Amino acid sequence: MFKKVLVANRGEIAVRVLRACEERGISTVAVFSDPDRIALHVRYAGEAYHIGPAPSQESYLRIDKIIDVARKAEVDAIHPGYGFLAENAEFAAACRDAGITFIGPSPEAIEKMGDKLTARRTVAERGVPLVPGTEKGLSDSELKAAALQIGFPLMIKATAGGGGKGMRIVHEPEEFSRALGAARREAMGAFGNDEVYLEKFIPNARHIEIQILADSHGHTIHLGERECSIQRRHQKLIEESPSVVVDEALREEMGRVAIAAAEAVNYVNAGTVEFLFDSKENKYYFLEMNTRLQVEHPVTEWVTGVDIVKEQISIAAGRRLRYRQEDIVPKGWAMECRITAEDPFNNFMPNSGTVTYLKEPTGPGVRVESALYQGYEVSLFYDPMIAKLIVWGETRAEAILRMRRALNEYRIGGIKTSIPFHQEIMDSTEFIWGTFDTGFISRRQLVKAKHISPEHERIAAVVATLVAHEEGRRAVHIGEREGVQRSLWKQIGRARAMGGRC
Amino acid sequence: MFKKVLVANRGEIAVRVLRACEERGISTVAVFSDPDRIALHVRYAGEAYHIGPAPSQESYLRIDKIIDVARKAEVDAIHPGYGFLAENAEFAAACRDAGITFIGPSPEAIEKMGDKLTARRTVAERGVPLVPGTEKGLSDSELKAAALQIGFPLMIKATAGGGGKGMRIVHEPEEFSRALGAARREAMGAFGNDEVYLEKFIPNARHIEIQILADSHGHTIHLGERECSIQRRHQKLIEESPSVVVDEALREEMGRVAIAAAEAVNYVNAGTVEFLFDSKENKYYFLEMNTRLQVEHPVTEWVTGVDIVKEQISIAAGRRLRYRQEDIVPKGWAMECRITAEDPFNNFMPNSGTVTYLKEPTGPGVRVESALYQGYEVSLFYDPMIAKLIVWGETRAEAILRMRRALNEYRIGGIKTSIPFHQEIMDSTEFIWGTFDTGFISRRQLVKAKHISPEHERIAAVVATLVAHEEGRRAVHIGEREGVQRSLWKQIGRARAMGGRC
Amino acid sequence: MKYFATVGDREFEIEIVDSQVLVDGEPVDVDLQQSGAPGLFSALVNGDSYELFVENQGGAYAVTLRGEQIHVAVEDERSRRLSAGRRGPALPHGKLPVRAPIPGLVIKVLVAEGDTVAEDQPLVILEAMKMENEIRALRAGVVRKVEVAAGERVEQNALLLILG
Amino acid sequence: MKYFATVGDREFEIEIVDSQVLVDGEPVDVDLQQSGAPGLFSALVNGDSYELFVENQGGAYAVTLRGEQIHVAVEDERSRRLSAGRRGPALPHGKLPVRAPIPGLVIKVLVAEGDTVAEDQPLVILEAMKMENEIRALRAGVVRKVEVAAGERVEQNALLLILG
Repeated sequence: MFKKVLVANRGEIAVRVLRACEERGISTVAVFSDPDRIALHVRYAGEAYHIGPAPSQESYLRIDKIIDVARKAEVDAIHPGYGFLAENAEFAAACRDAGITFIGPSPEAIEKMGDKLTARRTVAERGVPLVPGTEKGLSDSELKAAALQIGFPLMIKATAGGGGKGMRIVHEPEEFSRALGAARREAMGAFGNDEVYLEKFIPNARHIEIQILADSHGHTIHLGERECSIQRRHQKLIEESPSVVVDEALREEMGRVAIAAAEAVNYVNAGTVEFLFDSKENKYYFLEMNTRLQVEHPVTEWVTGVDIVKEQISIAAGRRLRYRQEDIVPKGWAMECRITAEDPFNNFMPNSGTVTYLKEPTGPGVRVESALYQGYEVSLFYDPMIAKLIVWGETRAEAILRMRRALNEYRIGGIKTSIPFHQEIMDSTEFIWGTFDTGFISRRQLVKAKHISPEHERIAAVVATLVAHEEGRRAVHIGEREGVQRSLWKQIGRARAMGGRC
Repeated sequence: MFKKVLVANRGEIAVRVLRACEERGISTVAVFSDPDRIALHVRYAGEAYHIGPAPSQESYLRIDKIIDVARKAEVDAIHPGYGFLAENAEFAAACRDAGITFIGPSPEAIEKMGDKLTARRTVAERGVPLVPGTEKGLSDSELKAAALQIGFPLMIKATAGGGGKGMRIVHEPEEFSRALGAARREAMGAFGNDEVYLEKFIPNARHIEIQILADSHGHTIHLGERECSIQRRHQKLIEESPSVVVDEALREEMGRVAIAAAEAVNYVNAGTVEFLFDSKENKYYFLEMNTRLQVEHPVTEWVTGVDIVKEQISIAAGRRLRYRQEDIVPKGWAMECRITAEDPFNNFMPNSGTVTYLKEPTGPGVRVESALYQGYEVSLFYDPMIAKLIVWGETRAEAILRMRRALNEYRIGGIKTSIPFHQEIMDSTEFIWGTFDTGFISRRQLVKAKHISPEHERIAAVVATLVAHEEGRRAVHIGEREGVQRSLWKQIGRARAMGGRC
Repeated sequence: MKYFATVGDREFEIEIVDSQVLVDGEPVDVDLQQSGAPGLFSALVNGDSYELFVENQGGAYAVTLRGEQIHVAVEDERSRRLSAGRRGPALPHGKLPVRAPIPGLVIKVLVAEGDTVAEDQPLVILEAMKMENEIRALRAGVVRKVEVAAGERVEQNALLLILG
Repeated sequence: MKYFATVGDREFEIEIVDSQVLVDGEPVDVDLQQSGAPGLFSALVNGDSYELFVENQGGAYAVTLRGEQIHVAVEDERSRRLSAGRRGPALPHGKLPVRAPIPGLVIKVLVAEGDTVAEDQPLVILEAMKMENEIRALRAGVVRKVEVAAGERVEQNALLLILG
């Protein structure tokens, strides 16, 4: 087993990996950028080294600096977390060249799965179903012919694309030529490359993914599915395991297919095979494979009892998987809400600021993965996701009720977060019934419209006025400031409140 | 199901029960004494009412006041938690008389199990094994004859006793008469009653208990055992489930016996049957039955997946158990440390004070049950237990490693706690090997003797000096106070630290 | 002392006299206690228990209770009289500066000076951290002045335009 | 400025000059940062990372790191010189008042004036919240004065006896 591991990441995932190392008795090394000097991952690690200024390009993405720290601190292995260098084949290769184990797949597997069309071709050979579509590099007339074969609605996608740019949904054959022209122009403008390809558009699709684990001895198993259809602008917001639309037989089948996809690239490590799921037809199509730990791995951990990060470390150290497929028996229901520093009342505007107060939920069935602390400064340099709230329940209903309870308990002062948004989702009948798809969020009304009870308005008015009253008094008698700590309005109504009803 | 439940308790257990109610959609009512006005259970509840001053006798033990609040707030049911009125038959009867459901067993069951000798007699009729011993009320000569029959070592116990008073261990027949006289005098002095009885003394005994659930439709099941041998002065400190000394067959047998004990008093509710376990002989003896929720219930919840508090509520509402015995399949290993406001470096002296900083551990496999918050004032009026830290692991080894990790993360500023004590236990080979018994703690060296690494001493010296240096400067330049927030020593050695190793 | 608290379009008249609180003339039993952290309060109102988080956002208070966030503008009698002398309630009339909530690049200015805008209408598109963010109008009004143009980099809190 | 930091029977001479820290004459790379809460610090010492909790317990600092609690007495050069002029190192000599850590009932006083006591020897048994607590000697010494008797109720911090 490794003696010392460097975690090439920040935030909640760095802390998550450090914890796994500590629980395995492995020494740890953190790296940090300027604003992260007192970040939890720095305080949590056994050693910590500065690698540059705030922008990721100059710190967390600097392969040379990270390898340099790894060499000097004499680590055996590097865990990349997710994001940053986690799916960077060059980084995996640099680790290999430096004689340091990369806790992840081979550079070759990363590369093959990183290129979407190569990935499609590779898994298709193993019988993994793909969304009907074309290869890249076809001419306009070839595309037109292919379009008629695929059928409508379909999507035109830029080969070099990403983030929805150069993407067009076409509903009728008549629209096709005009849309193709527009997509090519947009792609050229955005990426300097007008190559496009076609894909069948599946309305009301769900996003279902299969977690797999593969060791270096040729054993690959799956840990069941996760449902990640609650997305906003292609960003997952809420994930759960299992999914309401996957039964025992389908799980077994999709699991087998996911294993085949992983084996197609001789995959070793934890990985995720993402599928588009057409719930009308009960059909699934390969989307892509993520060759790394996922943000939402905790929901799978909770229902299966498998610690995926520890298993990654074990696999990288050359150990055999501790599980056979038949050992994996999911129990209950797990759900995750991603808490972001975004203002749901203001179009999810990312916001910065200092966390003035923090009280995380706890109690039965609640897990928090977070990098927050009182005094934490939310930086716009990094991803706005600041914490994950995960719950487990015996049933989906209990998980939802518990998530509501936990969201109600969560107190983050000083910054705006997505918590109110999650509360609204947990209250929505569409979510509770499980009849949603990836278009769920975009179809919803603004959170702004949320109904506030008149009684709560009255109470808020009274409390705000009492606070204003006290602030006014403090502004005048500045000398009293020290003494007013916690019994500001001890007298006000106190005798009445006590005498009143009991 | 109930619409509104009153929780007649305080601290972490009140919060635990309130959470269960919230997750079942039940409105909640809290009661509080003077110092508990801003306690978490008050802030957590839907309604909260004052019931008296700090001493429990004048607040949390006042049956009349609590019933009064329950009536005025129009609750359907009362949950007593543990401690206070949880095993008070009079309170259970008062609830019944007021037409309010008591979430617990009948007053008759509480009474029968409350009197130790009645309890022994009642369960013995069902074939539950007892520690060999005598009835109460025997004369000196009868006791002497019985002593020879029971064999040595044996214990003389005061009928009215408790807390170790009037208790004597006798190792040889020759010592018996003198010890009997001493025990009678001590019992008379302490309780005004010199009645005693005898019990066989079992050296190196372990404390093993079985959790049971019984509904009002005649179904009783058990949820396996808990090992609670880590005790100090008869107070449990660390509990786990399962126990290293209980195998499948023994679990099944002890479970059956515990169910028989519960059925002997027509028990309805969650309950715990405690056994003394002689690991040399592999024999177990009935100790007593606790007719309430236990402090350590979370370890059973985690390995079985059953929410015991929700099940209590369900049972009290007349519902059938949702489980058959065969549904209960424990998975993994759970462990609990009771965090108390006691100074382990100073003979476990209870201490009061204000919590100035709080950061609870979280992450995979960690659950905290706590009533703490920043600003919490530890009151000497109540039990020094302020929080419980519970972990789960796939194996006992993983649970211990995770507990170490979680204890390391726990930050409670401003008061002294038992955390360092728990850290020491988690490091002890005897605990790790599982070869302990209830005498484990009393045989151990003082925590004081703990070895501190010379390197850590040096670092502590440097840091304390830098803090003193800064405090001295602040005393002089008082005007700078506002600005010195978090970058006190930014310059000191900063350039070097960065340039040094990476 | 008498105060006027405004929530949306509801107004409450709240009087605090010694240890009594009157809301629109009616006495309310309220026991408000700070709970160990700045801005965190426990309120018992006729037996109902609330934990509230109160943040002074300059002029208005953001009050969070039971998962709801409620904005309350509080004015005392004296300043009410002063502002009434000028032009009625202070909020939401008058000039409203629209500022950049985050530093970023102005992608597009969607309105011009003199335009009438509706509440919630997008005014400026600001790119920050690779995401496009719409800056919308907090209330209806007329665009008095536009301070930025497309392609400009702005700091946090930079003035984008003024609504009147 | 020069300081003397004492941990148990070890003494460190620590000099702070501008941005340099010397421990017993050797320079140490230390980057100490407050971490969002009073008393909570992050220290990087030659690359090793520590989170420390530092509490000023009047005269000495209780430093908690990696599960260990270490007591450090810090004296600066000037006060060291002053106390040396009197009677050698200030601690642990001199009179030591023994106080009640909790309010309670004195059950038994185990020593009398003039008794010589060893470190850790029980001095007084105090009952608080139904538990008997032994108050022990922090160090060896002679009992100079006994201030309480069995049966007496004492407040928190009440003087029980004086060791010399």
